[in-house]
Amino acid sequence: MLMAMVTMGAISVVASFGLGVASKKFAVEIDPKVQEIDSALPHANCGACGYAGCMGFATAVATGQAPVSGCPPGGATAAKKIAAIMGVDAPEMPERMLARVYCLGGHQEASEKFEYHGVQDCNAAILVAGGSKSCVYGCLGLASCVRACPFDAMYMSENGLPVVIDDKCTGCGLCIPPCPKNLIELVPENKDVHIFCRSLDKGSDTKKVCSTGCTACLKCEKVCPYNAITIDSFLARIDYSKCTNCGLCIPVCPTNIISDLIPVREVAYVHDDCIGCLICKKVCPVDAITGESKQLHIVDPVLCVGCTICADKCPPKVIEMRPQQRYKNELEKVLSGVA
Amino acid sequence: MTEQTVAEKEEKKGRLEEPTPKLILTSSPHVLGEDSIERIMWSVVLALMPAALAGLYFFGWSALQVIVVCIASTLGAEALYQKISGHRVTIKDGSAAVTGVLLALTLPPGSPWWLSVIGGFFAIMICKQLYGGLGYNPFNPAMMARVFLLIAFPLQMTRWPVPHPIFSGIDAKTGATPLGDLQVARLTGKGIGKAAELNLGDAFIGNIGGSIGEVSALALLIGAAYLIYKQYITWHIPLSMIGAVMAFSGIFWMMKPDKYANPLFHLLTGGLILGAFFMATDMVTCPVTLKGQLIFGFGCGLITVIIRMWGGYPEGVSFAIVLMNIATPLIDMYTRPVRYGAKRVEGAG
Amino acid sequence: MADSDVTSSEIVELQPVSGTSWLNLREVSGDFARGLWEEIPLFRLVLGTCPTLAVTTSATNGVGMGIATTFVLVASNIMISLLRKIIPDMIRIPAFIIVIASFVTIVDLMMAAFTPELHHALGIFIPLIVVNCIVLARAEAFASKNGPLRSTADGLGMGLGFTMVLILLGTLREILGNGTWFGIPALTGVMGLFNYEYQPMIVMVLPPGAFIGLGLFVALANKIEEKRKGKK
Amino acid sequence: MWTIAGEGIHPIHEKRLTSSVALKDLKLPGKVVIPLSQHIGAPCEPLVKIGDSVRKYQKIGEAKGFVSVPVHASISGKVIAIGKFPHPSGNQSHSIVIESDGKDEPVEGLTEHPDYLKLDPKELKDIIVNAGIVGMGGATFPTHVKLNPPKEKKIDTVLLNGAECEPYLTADDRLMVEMPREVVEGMKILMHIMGVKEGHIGIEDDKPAAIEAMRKAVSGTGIRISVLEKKYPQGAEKQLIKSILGREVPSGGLPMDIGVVVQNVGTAVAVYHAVRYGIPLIERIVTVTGQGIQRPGNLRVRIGTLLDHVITECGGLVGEPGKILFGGPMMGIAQHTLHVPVLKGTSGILAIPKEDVLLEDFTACIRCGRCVQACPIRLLPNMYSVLAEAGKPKDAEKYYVLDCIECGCCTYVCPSRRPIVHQIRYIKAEMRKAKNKVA
Amino acid sequence: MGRLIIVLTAICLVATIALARVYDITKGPIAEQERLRTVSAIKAVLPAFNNDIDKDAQEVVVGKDKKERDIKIKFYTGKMDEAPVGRAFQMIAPDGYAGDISILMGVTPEGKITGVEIINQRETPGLGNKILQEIWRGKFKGRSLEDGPKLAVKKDGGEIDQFSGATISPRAVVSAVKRGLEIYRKEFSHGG
Amino acid sequence: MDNVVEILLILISTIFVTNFVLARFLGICPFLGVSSRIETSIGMGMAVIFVITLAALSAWLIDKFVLIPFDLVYLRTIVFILVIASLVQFVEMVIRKTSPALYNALGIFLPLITTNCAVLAVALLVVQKEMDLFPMLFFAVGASTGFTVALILMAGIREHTVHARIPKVLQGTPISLITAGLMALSFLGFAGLVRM
Ligand SMILES: Cc1cc2nc3c(=O)[nH]c(=O)nc-3n(C[C@H](O)[C@H](O)[C@H](O)COP(=O)(O)O)c2cc1C
Ligand SMILES: Cc1cc2nc3c(=O)[nH]c(=O)nc-3n(C[C@H](O)[C@H](O)[C@H](O)COP(=O)(O)O)c2cc1C
Ligand SMILES: Cc1cc2nc3c(=O)[nH]c(=O)nc-3n(C[C@H](O)[C@H](O)[C@H](O)COP(=O)(O)O)c2cc1C
Ligand SMILES: Cc1cc2nc3c(=O)[nH]c(=O)nc-3n(C[C@H](O)[C@H](O)[C@H](O)CO)c2cc1C
Ligand code: SF4
Ligand code: SF4
Ligand code: SF4
Ligand code: SF4
Ligand code: FES
Repeated sequence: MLMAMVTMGAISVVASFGLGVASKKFAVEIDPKVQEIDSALPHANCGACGYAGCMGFATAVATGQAPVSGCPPGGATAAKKIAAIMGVDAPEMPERMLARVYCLGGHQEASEKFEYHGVQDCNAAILVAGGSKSCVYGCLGLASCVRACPFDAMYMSENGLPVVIDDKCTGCGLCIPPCPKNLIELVPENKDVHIFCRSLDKGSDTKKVCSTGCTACLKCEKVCPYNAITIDSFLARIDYSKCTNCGLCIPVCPTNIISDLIPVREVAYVHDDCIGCLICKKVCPVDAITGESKQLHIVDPVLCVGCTICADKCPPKVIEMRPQQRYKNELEKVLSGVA
Repeated sequence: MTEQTVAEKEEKKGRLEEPTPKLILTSSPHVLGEDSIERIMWSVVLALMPAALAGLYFFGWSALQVIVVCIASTLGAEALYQKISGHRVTIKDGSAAVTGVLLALTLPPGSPWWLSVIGGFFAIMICKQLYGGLGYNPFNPAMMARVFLLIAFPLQMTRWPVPHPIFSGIDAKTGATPLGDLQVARLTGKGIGKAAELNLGDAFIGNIGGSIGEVSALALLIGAAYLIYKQYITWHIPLSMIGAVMAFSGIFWMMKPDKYANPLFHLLTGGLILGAFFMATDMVTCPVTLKGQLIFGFGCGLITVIIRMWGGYPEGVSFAIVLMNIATPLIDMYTRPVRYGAKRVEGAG
Repeated sequence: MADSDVTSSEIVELQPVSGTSWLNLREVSGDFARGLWEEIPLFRLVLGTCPTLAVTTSATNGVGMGIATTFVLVASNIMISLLRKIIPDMIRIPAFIIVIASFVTIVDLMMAAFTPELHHALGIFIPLIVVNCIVLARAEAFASKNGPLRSTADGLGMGLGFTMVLILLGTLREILGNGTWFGIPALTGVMGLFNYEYQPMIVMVLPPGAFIGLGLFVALANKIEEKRKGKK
Repeated sequence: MWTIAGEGIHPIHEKRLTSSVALKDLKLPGKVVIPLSQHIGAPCEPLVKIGDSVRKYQKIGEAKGFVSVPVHASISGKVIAIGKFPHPSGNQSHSIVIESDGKDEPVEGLTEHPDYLKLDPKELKDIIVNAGIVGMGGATFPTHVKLNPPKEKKIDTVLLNGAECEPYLTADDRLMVEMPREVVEGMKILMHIMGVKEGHIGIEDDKPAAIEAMRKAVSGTGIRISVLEKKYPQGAEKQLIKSILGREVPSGGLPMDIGVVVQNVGTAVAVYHAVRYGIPLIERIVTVTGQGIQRPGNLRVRIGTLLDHVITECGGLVGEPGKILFGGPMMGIAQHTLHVPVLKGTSGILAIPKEDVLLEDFTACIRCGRCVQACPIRLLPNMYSVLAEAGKPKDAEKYYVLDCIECGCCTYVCPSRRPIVHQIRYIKAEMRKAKNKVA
Repeated sequence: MGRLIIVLTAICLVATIALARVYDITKGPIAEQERLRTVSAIKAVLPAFNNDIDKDAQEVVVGKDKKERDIKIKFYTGKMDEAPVGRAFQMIAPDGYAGDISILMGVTPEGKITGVEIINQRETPGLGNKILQEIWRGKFKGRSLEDGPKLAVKKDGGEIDQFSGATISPRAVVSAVKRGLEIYRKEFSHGG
Repeated sequence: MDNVVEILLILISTIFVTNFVLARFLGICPFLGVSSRIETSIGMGMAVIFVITLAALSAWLIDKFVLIPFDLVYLRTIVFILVIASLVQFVEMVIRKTSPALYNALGIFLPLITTNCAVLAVALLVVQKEMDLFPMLFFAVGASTGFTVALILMAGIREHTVHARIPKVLQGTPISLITAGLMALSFLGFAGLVRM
């Protein structure tokens, strides 16, 4: 017993002395923060932060080289946690961004100029005579973007177009560079109205190759009350900083390339305490409001496009926007080729 | 702008005059060779037929049962897996059939049906499909399955009927393979004596104990010649493997002829010829470069001799091949060809 | 992104170091349950592979090893949890190892004295529980941060999860490789009823059977988890 | 006999369709479309406006920069359009369209040089640039650039490439059979420019008539005829140099790094014509062939002639058209419209009927190693293919994918029908993209 | 640093004390278990005896190995009421299929086998390891050198069964038993 | 001559016949964890050879001169693990001080080794089998070389199979285990090569 204790005692003294020295040498090496930050990250190792993997980003944050909010997939949740670890205030998060694909020319709408055989990848297909789509600007439909998404946030519709699943998209932007036609952009989450075409061909040419291309007919530009749409090089584009999602441009487009992504649009509803000032009736761009002066005004829910102009302008603020099933997700229909 | 308009007009005219029919476009080259996987695989099946027939002749209908059940179970396993996992069923490409035939040819004649079934499923499911199917498996499925069966069911895998030509009407008796005899003699420590004597003629045409397909050197060589003629296999692996076996067994035989069997004995017994021409050459699991293939074959030969002379199993070809399969990626890595225009030293890395 | 989307690693991170009430049943049962599937050793955390593969030639051995490991896990978790405030950070690991090694030696001696057959069968893998990565990992990740009660639950859960896998693998290997289950001639018997002689697949009790069996089990667990996630 | 050891393949041959069909002039087209970019290097600037009248041989596009050559009108007539037109590369390219006046009037005052070997190399090179000569072996690299190596590179040998290893094509073969003297004179000019004594003409042994004719033509000149084994890609310059001289062009380097200049036999003839008669490059020999062509033949075609004109003049297409290629079957480019013009580098037009086009899905690489053994650069095509499929193109750099000459041997032999060359092009494109991003 | 050493040493010491206690407690049982194992094996090969088998054991040098070291065999004598019933001793069969096979055999003073146990073997499960089977081992009972050539596997003309596909293992055991009997006769032929 | 043969047999036996990983199930965790790239597996293998040999030697010495004389054999486990843990850290320190190059090559693997059960196993085995000094050393070298060989071969296969279309549920650990199983199956071919 005694001998046992002496032996063990001696060994442990030697060991702990050695370890003490050793761990002193170590102490500086590893910043525990790195580990903590790393575990607060989503571990997709997608590289959207610009660093090599999540660990790289963690190290960069710990050493102050990267901002705490630098992980797009982690979003606000991760940023909050990292801020706590770093002992800084939780940052203002930039708007959440989502990927949007600017082409609606699927198998049904766009024609092919030849029969392509070979590697099923957009970046390979483009090497054979620029891709088989007759529209030089159109989606090749071979899913390079879908494969690049590390979050499975995209899939190919049966019509041969990529669809972004908003709930899963983290705005990492990794689907953008693979697209040889530059059809994908990140757009703030709250922007719902988009013009889904990137063709710079003249209207007549576009029409020849695709039934749903922008023909630069100017109708949307004219209808937009906020001057958010401009047409340049035969293509209409939306200035998202001006767009209010009013959706007025949607019905006027003859080729159905303007679409909103709102499954349920709201329509105006006038409450009983309407003073009958006629202002709403005047401002409504689609003449959906009827009513006489000093009398309760009524909105025709079928005509109303939910642009909210009336509600904004109503002096006593008695117009409420209420949900109503309307476009039933036009886009889905278009994408899956039913429309 | 004006330029463009005129050009467009011109272009339009051209189009209207004579629209181009829809053509097919691919990247170059636009002609392809004749060989396809199907053609190669079914040729291998064909090339194995002489050996199978020889087995049938020497061991009777029980050999046929083994062959049929093996092929049925490899094809069945492949189809079943691909059905379940929702992949295209590719049993038509013949690779599973090759695996089936080869597995059968490495089993003892008269082995029970369930042995073939287990072997077939192990080969296809575990060794091939779990790795992603044809082309991705690191180990030779048929060979691995044989090794698996040998270790799982040693009793059934070491019961060797003596050859009894099919029309002779004699019932099957169990005997031993020449290598089995050799090992018994070796283990009992009394020198190899009679065990190393072999009637070369019998051994060449296949009138000896052994697996269904390994006994007839003649039949195997006919098939192998066909494959080499068709350029479906090259001489590198068979030659270096057989060469290594002959060389090493030769050296030891010359040193101690009473302890080690002669090289011809080693050549004609066991699965050396079957393994060297048909199994070590499985392109999926052997190195891609010719230099690598020489090394691979040499390694197979060396391990075969080591196991036969000193190991616990009478026969080493199966183990040698699967062991070298393990090393294939490393061999590939260190035998990369020196590319045109590279300085010689640089190419190795 | 929705807040509910927290990964399992975060759950561990976010455990409060000491709860407001010392007995929080939900918490404790959570700690216990986690080891049974969420973080079941060997399937989720591939740790402690060696003893698993080595001793599972029979279900009985699996139980024995499982119990021995569970005992060490629970005991060392408790001890370390109690000592966690005293032990300086720098010698944390060696101190843990000593604690673990002591319990292992105790188990070793006890088994030699009272269950000699099992002790013989498990052989060198009993002392090797010391380096079974699960034990140290739990000490490091859980016991050193939580109170004794929760550490006990954690140790018990992990230990049982580990034991479960050992029994599963032992069962597979024993039945296929020997035709028996816990020594009872299960398969042999059943096949005997139908007048078939069962041919044991000897390879299953040899090393290859262990590797392949565990590999297939882990794949199966992944599959189940995938299904479960899919449903959610 | 010379050969490339080990590597290379023996693809289908099919030269007998046209190998004994004598050269013929194609009927003048009603209009020509002359792209301003027919060579590697900067495109030219147009010198004419819409509505201008032009004559044959008239310079209509001026070279821009050193690696660039002018283009000339190949018929006389009126410029009716300048704008974007389909280009055989598959994209659109700036081109000048000339409508024929049917007279085929040449410009006057072409300078002739009966005593051309007395000229100064500098002068000769100027003639070559102004004649718009580019390599006619396919790569259309401006010839004068090759003839202007930096001073530190000592050139000791000129090789003429008469291998014509591509299946189906017989343009160079017929050229050597019918115009051996011009080839040799062109060669003499090239050797004179480079100041070298050693000259070889490499010809594959499947062209006995050409070998015979060339042997006769070179007698007494010191130029040697090197008979090469018929093997693809014997005519690729790296392989040609290796076969004839036993030298290897360093990886990433050029023939001039080992003292060699390689030119196609057609280029030599073009040089001779330019120097001796002052004629710029406005026509070339094209083999129009394939099972999909009614009357295969070897034709002298004006640059800019549209494909549908050529096909119509050859009796039109047989059966349902499948693929129509510019170039041979191994390296040629498939066309999607018949409104593309013949260029300076178009050595063949090949029509493959639909039923002959093999369109199987490719399957997994079975590691058979055939591609490895076939690759004339001794690369690992199977790796590129697998990496491209696995979506890891960048990993291919370690396997030296950039050395690949896209000869197509690997794809030809692959029993899994893997589109290896396409995958390699994809990898190279991805690598280029990555490099641009960094830069 | 001081605190490190103290804490670690303290933990070590506490652990040591605990272990020492456990060791003390288990020392007895462990030793007993060891002994029991030997005894039970011997019991299996000898007829009933009631003496202390450990005391009545003697070591005998039976030859030299290659390195000139003594080969010793320990003979345990079993006595029933002081009358010897037989001796048990261990033999090694070096020519097993997978290496040495250790066997324990019991022999009556007259040279008749009373039992054979396999202590250690690594023969192939399902083939060679059938030598573990009770029925097979039972065939040795009552045999002695007097049986002459009958004490061999059937294949070699004897009476002991072999197993199909595995002759090596039984042959090795039989020859070891035979050698054991020979040694036994040499050492104890004088009735001792 | 006999000694040479004996040493050779020990090496063959520990590397091929009873390979530590494939036949004895020791060191599986690092075998699965550090085998995805050939380069790292070589580094890890070298580190393991070094540490195991050193650890076996120290354990053997302590056992022979302390534990056995004082009848403290029951303390083996605890003493050995302490010694190994300190040894690894000590080695790490020394290497870092003396040879930065070596540290870069081996250093990152050293902490991984403490929890590698192969190290403790070798220490325990050499004392349990009561080996002499030289056989003990060769046993340690052989065992760790066996580990290294298995590790490098595994890394080769894994580098090769990363491009394979392995079903999703099998990717990672499961397929590695199955590969290890098939390797173990192949290694059984060496069985009986050394009959000890
Ligand atoms: C970018 C580039 C630069 C080249 N520079 C030279 C040069 O300076 N001198 C030369 O002799 N050839 C030069 N070449 C021509 C090549 O050596 C080769 O002849 C040409 O690419 C056509 O060969 P190919 O048809 O075998 O591809 C150059 C080619 C390329 C693509
Ligand atoms: C695969 C391959 C095959 C080629 N085959 C030929 C050929 O048969 N004849 C030929 O003149 N050039 C061939 N070339 C082009 C030559 O490499 C080289 O560019 C040409 O001979 C240089 O002459 P040029 O500049 O006058 O065209 C081939 C190139 C490649 C890459
Ligand atoms: C995998 C394998 C394991 C074997 N195991 C044993 C064994 O444990 N014992 C044995 O006697 N023979 C064993 N053998 C068989 C021997 O090699 C030899 O063939 C047999 O002992 C000859 O016996 P027989 O004359 O009864 O056929 C085994 C053979 C193989 C292939
Ligand atoms: C020459 C040749 C040899 C082959 N050898 C084998 C073999 O030994 N075992 C096998 O399972 N398949 C063999 N195959 C078939 C095929 O390659 C095999 O199914 C793949 O290994 C499965 O991925 C062979 C095929 C060829 C062409
Ligand atoms: S869809 Fe695009 S932006 Fe959204 S997660 Fe996927 S890759 Fe990132
Ligand atoms: S990468 Fe671009 S072209 Fe390809 S599918 Fe996606 S959006 Fe379409
Ligand atoms: S295309 Fe490239 S990789 Fe393929 S054979 Fe030719 S040079 Fe080699
Ligand atoms: S030829 Fe095709 S199948 Fe063969 S190795 Fe090359 S890519 Fe693979
Ligand atoms: S349990 Fe052996 S290394 Fe982890």
